[in-house]
Amino acid sequence: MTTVHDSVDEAVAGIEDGSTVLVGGFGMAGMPVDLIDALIRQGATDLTVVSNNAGNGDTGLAALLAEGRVRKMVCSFPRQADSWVFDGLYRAGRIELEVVPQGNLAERMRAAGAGIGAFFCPTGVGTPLAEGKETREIDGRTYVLEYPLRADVALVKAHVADRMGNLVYRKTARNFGPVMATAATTTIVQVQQVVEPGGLDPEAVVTPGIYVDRVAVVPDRSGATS
Amino acid sequence: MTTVHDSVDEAVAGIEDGSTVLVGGFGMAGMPVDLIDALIRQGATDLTVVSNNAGNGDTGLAALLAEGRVRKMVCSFPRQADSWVFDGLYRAGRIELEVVPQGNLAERMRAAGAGIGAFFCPTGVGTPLAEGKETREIDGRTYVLEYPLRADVALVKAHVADRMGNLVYRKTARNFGPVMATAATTTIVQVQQVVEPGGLDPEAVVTPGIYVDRVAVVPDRSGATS
Amino acid sequence: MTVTVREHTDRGPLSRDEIAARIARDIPRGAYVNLGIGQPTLVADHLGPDSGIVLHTENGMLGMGPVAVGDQVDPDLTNAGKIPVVELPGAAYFHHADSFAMMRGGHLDVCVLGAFQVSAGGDLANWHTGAPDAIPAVGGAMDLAIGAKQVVVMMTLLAKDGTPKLVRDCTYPLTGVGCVDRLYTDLAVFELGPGGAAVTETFGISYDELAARLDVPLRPGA
Amino acid sequence: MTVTVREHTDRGPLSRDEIAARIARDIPRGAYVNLGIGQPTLVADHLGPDSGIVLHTENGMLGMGPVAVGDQVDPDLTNAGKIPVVELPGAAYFHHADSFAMMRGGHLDVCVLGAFQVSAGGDLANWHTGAPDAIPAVGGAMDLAIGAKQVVVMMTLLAKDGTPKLVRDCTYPLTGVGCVDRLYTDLAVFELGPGGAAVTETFGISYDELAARLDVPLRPGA
Repeated sequence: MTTVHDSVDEAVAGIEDGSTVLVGGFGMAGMPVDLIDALIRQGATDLTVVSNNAGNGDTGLAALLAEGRVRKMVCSFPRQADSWVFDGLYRAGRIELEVVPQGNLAERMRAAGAGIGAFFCPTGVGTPLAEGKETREIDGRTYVLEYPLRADVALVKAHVADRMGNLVYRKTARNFGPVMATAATTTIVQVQQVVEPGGLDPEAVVTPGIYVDRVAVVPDRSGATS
Repeated sequence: MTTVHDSVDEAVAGIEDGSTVLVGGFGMAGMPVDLIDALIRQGATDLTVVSNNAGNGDTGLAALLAEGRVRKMVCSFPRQADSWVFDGLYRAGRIELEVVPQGNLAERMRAAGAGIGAFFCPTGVGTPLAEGKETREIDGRTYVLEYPLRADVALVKAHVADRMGNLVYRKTARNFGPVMATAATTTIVQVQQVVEPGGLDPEAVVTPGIYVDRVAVVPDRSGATS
Repeated sequence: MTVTVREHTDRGPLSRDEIAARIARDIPRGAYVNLGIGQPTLVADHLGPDSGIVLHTENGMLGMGPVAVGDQVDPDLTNAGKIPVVELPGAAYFHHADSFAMMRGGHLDVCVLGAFQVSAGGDLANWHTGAPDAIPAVGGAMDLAIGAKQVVVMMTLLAKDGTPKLVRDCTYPLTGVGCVDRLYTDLAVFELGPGGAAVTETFGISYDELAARLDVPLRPGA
Repeated sequence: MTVTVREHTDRGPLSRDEIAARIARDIPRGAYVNLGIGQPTLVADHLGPDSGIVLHTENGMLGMGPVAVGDQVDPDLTNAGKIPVVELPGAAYFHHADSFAMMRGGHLDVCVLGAFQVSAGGDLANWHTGAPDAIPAVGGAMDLAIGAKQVVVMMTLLAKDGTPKLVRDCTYPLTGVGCVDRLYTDLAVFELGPGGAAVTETFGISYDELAARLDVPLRPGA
């Protein structure tokens, strides 16, 4: 059952040290910055964070990294023009890194959510990222065996939720949110607005409420300051 | 590139004898009856048909079966109150049947569309439908290895298409359409209406046009007769 | 700790509708529930509108409402038994691969299924009688059996010929192995698992009478 | 059959923009195309609006338009390089698992990628220089490399130090094995495959001069 919370702090309560946390977003688009800020205040540490990138600039995920709260990053593309926080930690040997091809990252979380035990995948065959992994030829093509990527918590930014937890997103900010919501024990979502059941078109719901545990409303920042 | 056709007959042109054909629908909801009628006129035979059910009443898929054009049915639930056409053929030994758990049917087509070589699946372990299949224990749970289900042609019923082939569906008539569209070499869709690009909400598109080869407009029958 | 069976010997066995009500009572508020085709659909009649329980149908919907009547009937909106239903506020539609990912991924809290046979260890047989002339049809039964967090079976305890349908080992082809958590019947409620069958409640029969009727390892339940 | 290389020795090598234009010319009408980050994005400038070509971006969109300017900038709408773009009529959004299913399932007609090295057999190295202090980052490169129906690489033929980037065997870590179909460079266009590299066109250099510069099995292309 989805609960709607008055604050992001209430929404992130109870995240434990050592948790694996999925963090939505592709760069800053879809990054749940307010939930991450709340997680920084909440205090959980020794985290494994799964996210496409390893933080941009000094806010959001980068701020969590700067606080020294992340033991390991699992991501597809850590190195970016503005990933200086991660770069510094990595070069100082203060953070572990597992690089995963972006499609495997998405598909492994999808498998976790869908009950798939493992899958033979065409990506990365013959490359260093498949080294040591089981391979198999099927119908003349070689595949690598990949395993589900499950997590304790997912932090997701969506656009609008209804009180039942159904979600819609905005444009390419949708990215990893829907698949992360399926792969975590507890999915926590920030949205700009919560509407009553019936306020979203059932044909256009992207994440059904069954995948959503907690919702917190965060009004649009640009709106709040203008 | 998606082409829009004036008639269902034009849309099904070229389907070859011996093809594997995915047919959408769950019972009659989402069944592409007009495309099937066109396929009956078109003449392709010796078909393998993949569909959740094995025909209802005397129209749609049941009519194709009655014409003796289907060599084999792959489905999850052939036996229904109104599946007399299939039942008769099956009991007379005139049609092959492969029964597949419904979730495997969907996931195997999804795998075909997603480039997955095979997947370890929790459904059917220890049952007759997994007999002879490879199994593996992963993290303490037993899984069966299942393979993709690819096809030459998919016949799908959607609600509205735009000229680029983007599709939206109606309610539970969505069912197998979106996943079948990804698993076939040629996807042929009947819709009630075709709109210009921009006429569908990009956030609400269910099947992107990349999966759609041919679209034919079939006005709603109830509308046509009232 | 004293383990006691709630024995209701002051009444007869439960009717089908009473079994459904009994199941409904145990489903937690706000649960996501799938009701299999046939008898289990009766459970819906006993879920209060304020229970917050959300019904899933395998053909791609959460927030399924009751059977459609009159003008509500829409051929594009049916339940898993192909019967027209209505949509509740807060519903969501999704395609079949997403629907079964939801089922197989363990996201449904409860599913209620009918059965031909159930074993004391929780094996389920509900898709095929094994009769040589029967046309096999499995639908989503195997996916539901292994997918929901709690798998509940609703059936009469005895077949028409009086033989128990709760057995040591299923003789009908299996739907799933060790998957049934709870069994609700007209005569008793059982918790099933690797340790065998535990009886939590009886109706119109005492625990001892029940034990005498069944050929399975039985114990009083919590 | 006479095989001839179209040698354009009356001009200099292609500029980056001319390579992009040359690639654009070969993309069929109505194709679904992914342009990798960096140089390949230049190809978009040469796709006519009436080409019917639809651009895919890995972060969940078909129907991507040009880079956004002024009021068009929307932080929720970016390309794979995180640069704000606009949406064209007929666009569609989808999540990351669906986006990569599309890529890996072989539905894109063409993808255009940059490269550090390409082998004559079509191996691709474009994600990692292998330098010990480099932070590895692969993004969607490995998925694109094995997924699109036709994988095209755009690069200069020679590195800054003059060494060829078309090689017998890649020395940099691989992105994909035998995956590149065509290689467009400033000096020549190649078809790659198990049979080695075939030269179809040269710019500012003759076939023989080109062959002398490269240490790979080469043949004139069709």
